[in-house]
Amino acid sequence: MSSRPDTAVHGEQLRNDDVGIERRLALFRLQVEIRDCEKRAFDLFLQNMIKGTSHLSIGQEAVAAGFGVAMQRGDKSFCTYRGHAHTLARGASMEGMLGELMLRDIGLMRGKGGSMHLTSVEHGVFGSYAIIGAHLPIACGSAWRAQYLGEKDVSVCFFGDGTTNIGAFHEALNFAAVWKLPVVFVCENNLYMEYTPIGDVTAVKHPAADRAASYGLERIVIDGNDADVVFRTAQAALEKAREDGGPSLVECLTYRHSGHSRADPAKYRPPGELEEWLKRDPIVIYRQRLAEFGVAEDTIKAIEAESRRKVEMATAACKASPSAPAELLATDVYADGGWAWRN
Amino acid sequence: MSSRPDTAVHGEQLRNDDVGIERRLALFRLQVEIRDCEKRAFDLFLQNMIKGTSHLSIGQEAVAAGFGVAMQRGDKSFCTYRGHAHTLARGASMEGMLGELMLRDIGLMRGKGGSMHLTSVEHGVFGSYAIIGAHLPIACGSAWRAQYLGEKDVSVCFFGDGTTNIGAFHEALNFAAVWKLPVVFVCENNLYMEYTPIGDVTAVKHPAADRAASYGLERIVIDGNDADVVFRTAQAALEKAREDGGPSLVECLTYRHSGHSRADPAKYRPPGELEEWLKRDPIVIYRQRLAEFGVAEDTIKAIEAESRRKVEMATAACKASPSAPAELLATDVYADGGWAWRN
Amino acid sequence: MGVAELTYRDAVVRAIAQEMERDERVVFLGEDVAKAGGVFKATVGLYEKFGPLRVRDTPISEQAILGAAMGAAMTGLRPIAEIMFADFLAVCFDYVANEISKLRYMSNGQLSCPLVIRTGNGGGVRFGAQHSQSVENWTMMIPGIKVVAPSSPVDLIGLMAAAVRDPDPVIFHEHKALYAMKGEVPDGEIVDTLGTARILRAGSDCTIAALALMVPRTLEAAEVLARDHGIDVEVIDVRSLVPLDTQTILGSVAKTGRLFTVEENPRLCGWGAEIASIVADEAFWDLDGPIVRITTPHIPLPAADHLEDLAIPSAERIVDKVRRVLNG
Amino acid sequence: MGVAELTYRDAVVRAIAQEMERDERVVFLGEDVAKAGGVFKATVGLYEKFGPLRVRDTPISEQAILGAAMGAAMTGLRPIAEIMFADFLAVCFDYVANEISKLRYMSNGQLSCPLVIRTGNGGGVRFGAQHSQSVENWTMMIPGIKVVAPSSPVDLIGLMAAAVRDPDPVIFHEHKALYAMKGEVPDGEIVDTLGTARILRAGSDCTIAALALMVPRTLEAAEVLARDHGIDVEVIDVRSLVPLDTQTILGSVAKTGRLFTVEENPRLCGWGAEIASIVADEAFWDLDGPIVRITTPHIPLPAADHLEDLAIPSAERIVDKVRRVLNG
Ligand SMILES: Cc1ncc(C[n+]2csc(CCOP(=O)(O)OP(=O)(O)O)c2C)c(N)n1
Ligand SMILES: Cc1ncc(C[n+]2csc(CCOP(=O)(O)OP(=O)(O)O)c2C)c(N)n1
Ligand SMILES: [Mg+2]
Ligand SMILES: [Mg+2]
Repeated sequence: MSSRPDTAVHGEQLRNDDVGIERRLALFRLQVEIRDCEKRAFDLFLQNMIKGTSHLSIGQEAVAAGFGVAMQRGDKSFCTYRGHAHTLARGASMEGMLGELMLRDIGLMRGKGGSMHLTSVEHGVFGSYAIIGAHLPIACGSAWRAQYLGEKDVSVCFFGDGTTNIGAFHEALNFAAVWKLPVVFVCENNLYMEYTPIGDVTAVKHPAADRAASYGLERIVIDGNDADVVFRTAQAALEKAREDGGPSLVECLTYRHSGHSRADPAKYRPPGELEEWLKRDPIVIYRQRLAEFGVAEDTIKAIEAESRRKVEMATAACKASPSAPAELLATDVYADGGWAWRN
Repeated sequence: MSSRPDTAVHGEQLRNDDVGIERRLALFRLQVEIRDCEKRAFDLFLQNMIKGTSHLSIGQEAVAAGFGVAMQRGDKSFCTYRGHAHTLARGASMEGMLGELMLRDIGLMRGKGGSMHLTSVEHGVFGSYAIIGAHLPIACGSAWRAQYLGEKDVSVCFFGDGTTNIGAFHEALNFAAVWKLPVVFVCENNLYMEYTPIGDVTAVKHPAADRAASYGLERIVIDGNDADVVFRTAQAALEKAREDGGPSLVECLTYRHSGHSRADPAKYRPPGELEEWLKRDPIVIYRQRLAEFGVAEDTIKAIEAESRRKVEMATAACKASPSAPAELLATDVYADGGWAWRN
Repeated sequence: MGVAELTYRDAVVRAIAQEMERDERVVFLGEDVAKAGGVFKATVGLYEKFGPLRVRDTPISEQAILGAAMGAAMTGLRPIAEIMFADFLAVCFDYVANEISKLRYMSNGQLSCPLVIRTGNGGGVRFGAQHSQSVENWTMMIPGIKVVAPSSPVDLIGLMAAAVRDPDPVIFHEHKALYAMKGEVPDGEIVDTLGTARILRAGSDCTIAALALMVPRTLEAAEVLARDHGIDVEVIDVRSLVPLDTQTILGSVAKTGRLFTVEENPRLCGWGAEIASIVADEAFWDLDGPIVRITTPHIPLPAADHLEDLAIPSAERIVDKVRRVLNG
Repeated sequence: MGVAELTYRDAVVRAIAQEMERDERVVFLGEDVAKAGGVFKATVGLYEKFGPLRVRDTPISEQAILGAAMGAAMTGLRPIAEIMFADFLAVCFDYVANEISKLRYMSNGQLSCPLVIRTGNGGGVRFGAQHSQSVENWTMMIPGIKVVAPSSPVDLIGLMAAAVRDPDPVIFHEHKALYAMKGEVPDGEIVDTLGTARILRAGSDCTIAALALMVPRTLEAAEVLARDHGIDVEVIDVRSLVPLDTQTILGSVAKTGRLFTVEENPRLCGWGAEIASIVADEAFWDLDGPIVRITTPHIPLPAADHLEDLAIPSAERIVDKVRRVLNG
């Protein structure tokens, strides 16, 4: 979000709407950076430089970007194993993210956590959780702390459509509503749990929104592929939470272009489905939007080039990074820094 | 349900409505018997003849009776720790129930399970469960078996208002709806979890019914103190389930006259609340109903006397029963009858 | 400084109050804990004293309780969460086993989780199989948490204070059958140390390690063994399973040459097995004979009083076993 | 009768198919298990073969999965339920610890619960702390269930068949790092016996008890110990934790005089501790020296490959430890 473009050149074509050009460029930049990073992660798989698993957000960038731009410093993100995008969206470095996927010393947790547990407290990313639903109650706790201490930050919790069918979802939503907590629950409905269509295993059409009423909450379903729409919704929900208006549950309709995880070729999709969604690629949509709003092609290209450059640099840094030293195995089990469970 | 009264004498006063006189008498008899048994259980506490805990249903008899009469042989009940009423309502003997509370050899499980786990498979009572919410998924499994084998029984699962806030509730309801299982979920909303008013901890007014839509189910709230209303609702839900129409969720409004459990004097109630509900005592209501329908006072009194007699006999039998032999400690951990985990 | 006689139940209130007075960040949540003072009446008065923002009733949502405690702890509070019966740890076990305990490690030390989970553990109260379990081992086996189980009112206060002040998550097992137990407690602030066992009775013939309700029973057995059988028992109250004070145990075994453990948890993979395996490895050459575990058999607990009494180790059973093992 | 080479993964399909063909009451449910064939591709083809009524995809609702399996089992079916990763047993642990395991006892034998919970256990695949745990001890410590963990394709089929036919609930730990392992499997029906350990290598100097992934590693270590260090190891594949074949273990220790256990679960209260405590009690006089447990340290598992490899016992670590202990 550093290099502000020269907006003057675009003249009157720039509408000074509620989003505004600066945030629009930030939204675009974030989406491009996330996409480039995720594509790089995919390449690194193929080169066998990423071990374990990994879950890409290609196609879902608008959600992470929309919330990332709307959130303020101090706001806290609680993510899932599909959390690369959300971690980057709060400002964590590409090498921290990719380095963790590569399980190198340069990674956000020096390879100790791995791709499913990205954490960057300095950027407000309070962990990524890999047991479905677990982080919804945890986000409630963070919000409770803010409420109790009178701190004005909001806790934002991202999860998928499949997550709405596990018990912790229900407990967290009711708890947050009863305690009127400053937390925003963001369901990224990408139509699938792992390989099973969400409709096959869910009693309602909109797995999150159609359940909002169970917790006395407003029904909110939005186009999750339009970063402006996400941004506006995010801003409203965050503001409501900050002003003691309690929690929100936002369902963002989106789609992942790749498989669930590294191992998944996504053969279970009906023919044509991906193609339809590719037409609604959030980055294509947003690139066009910028053009409509009069942003020059050069400006756009500069952002794209800068993103690619950053990814290259990050990749190089990661490849150059060693593994963490063996001693790390035994650190930070307990707060004294060590692992001793006995004297 | 044995001694059928001479209905002829009541002449034309008897309306031949959908419930019918025979079932009306059964509904009354069951409620009276449950009440008398529960009162006896209370007396036995005071005499220190019941150890451990115990949870009475005084005030809630109409729910157990309404479902008990509507259910058919082969239908399966899944109850909670507050399950004395539901166990009797399926035909289990008073001495089996009271004997288990007294932890005697005559008890349904010979004292091994205790008051919170009443089970009488021969009467279709497939267990009483004391971990909140656990039996909702279990009832789904029983219903799944019926569906798979083409058996026409329905599984009925009873639980309280407080239970609607735990994760297993949510998982079970969604699961039952998606698999279209022949199961009926019956929420007895008695306004309190243990000592905390349900409204203090629940995001909606009707903890069960206001959540039915989350599972694509109809919103059903009924007067749980009117056995006729319960019976009619039960019958409809059972029929729907039997005809492959899937699950129902029924919220019965009712009230427990005593504390949550033996230890609870229920001081947390606002003054006057109990008194208001006593006016709507299900047995008083139903006694009046019978009179309105022309049942002679003598017939009613005979039922009441017979119930008292049965409770006396059951109490005597329980008091005469020894404890189970010590060998029982080591039986039925595994299906070979024993407890050996090693050779 | 004076001394008062307090029940184990009252000790809970006193311990929590002591810590809440000291530190504004200490908050307390659970089912029926606030307005009603808890189902065991162990938290009576806290709501009145510290108000509705610090002492909070929750829905029946154990996952939300522990999840919320975790989220609050990792962002700056010092929550105490009640799980009413220890058996219910099973409905929120993900938080114990996968979340709270692993947070610091997975985040490479970026996040801490200083919280206390207090829970009513153990049997003897005729509550049946789902409300009577001793589940110390469910928690001891999980890396990343600490586990404590006091056997007296004064230990309860001191260990609770230590647990609340500890930067790591602590599972605090209160024994339901001890709530009515009385003990002397000095006035003023009490703070103990996690990870310390205590030798409650010195002896030379054998060591018995016990925990919680098994401690008074073992002490009683030790008196009988000394009086009637000439066996001089050293009794260790283990107190803290993690960290485990192995030095005290190994030191005692070095002296007595024999080890017994008395466990309320069902047999398989109990804490006694862990201690036995440590001793069988590190103090093998000190041993004069077999290590013997006295445990609840590996069965669910029956509700009936006489059956439950047969199941859980009693002073008589301890006497009988030790006598037969040592005197052949 | 012929013999085929099968992977451990293929053995799962074959085992389940064998049992589903035999008994109409056998049904199978889990997340992504049907149409997609499972995330480990271990159930590919079952849906096509047995149809949508017998092989069913579920929502992400582990409590509903185990609850439904239980309800079906107690009313007449023989369900096999998949919990994708063993770590997820924590989100449905109530069913393992309090419901399925206690049903028969609490009902005084009125109800049975014949079901199998199969789950992907263990590490070595760089999935990090919440997807790599070895949780045999979570299940072994619960009375009322049986616990099995095969180390080869043929054992997997035979033990799965035995588990499905068993009238008690069985937790069936499949090891994720073994799915690609190949082994010879005879044609035709295969049925094994629960509660039987197997001596895979006879030896005279010491006994090593191992389970699942630790079995091939121990066998490898035994070869090195024999070749390079003149130590003749008897290797026992424990196979079944409950029922536990203590006779095979005690018999072996009576012969060798020394016992090691090799566990993948983190140290505290592992199955090795249980076995060590049995031996330290019942075979004390047979022992020629300390019982030594080789375990994953008591830590959450790191994701990084080199760190994970350091954590989980390797053949080298086994060799090193046994050599140092026995040769001083
Ligand atoms: C409790 C639990 N059950 C199952 C899994 C395995 N699992 C990982 S991701 C996933 C699908 C989640 O779907 P959704 O919530 O829609 O998120 P998405 O992956 O689509 O972003 C499943 C079942 C898990 N991690 N935790
Ligand atoms: C998982 C779990 N949490 C807490 C409890 C303790 N408990 C027993 S009964 C009860 C209240 C249940 O309220 P409700 O569902 O309304 O049923 P009611 O007792 O009113 O019939 C609670 C919290 C429990 N048994 N299980
Ligand atoms: Mg999804
Ligand atoms: Mg209630």
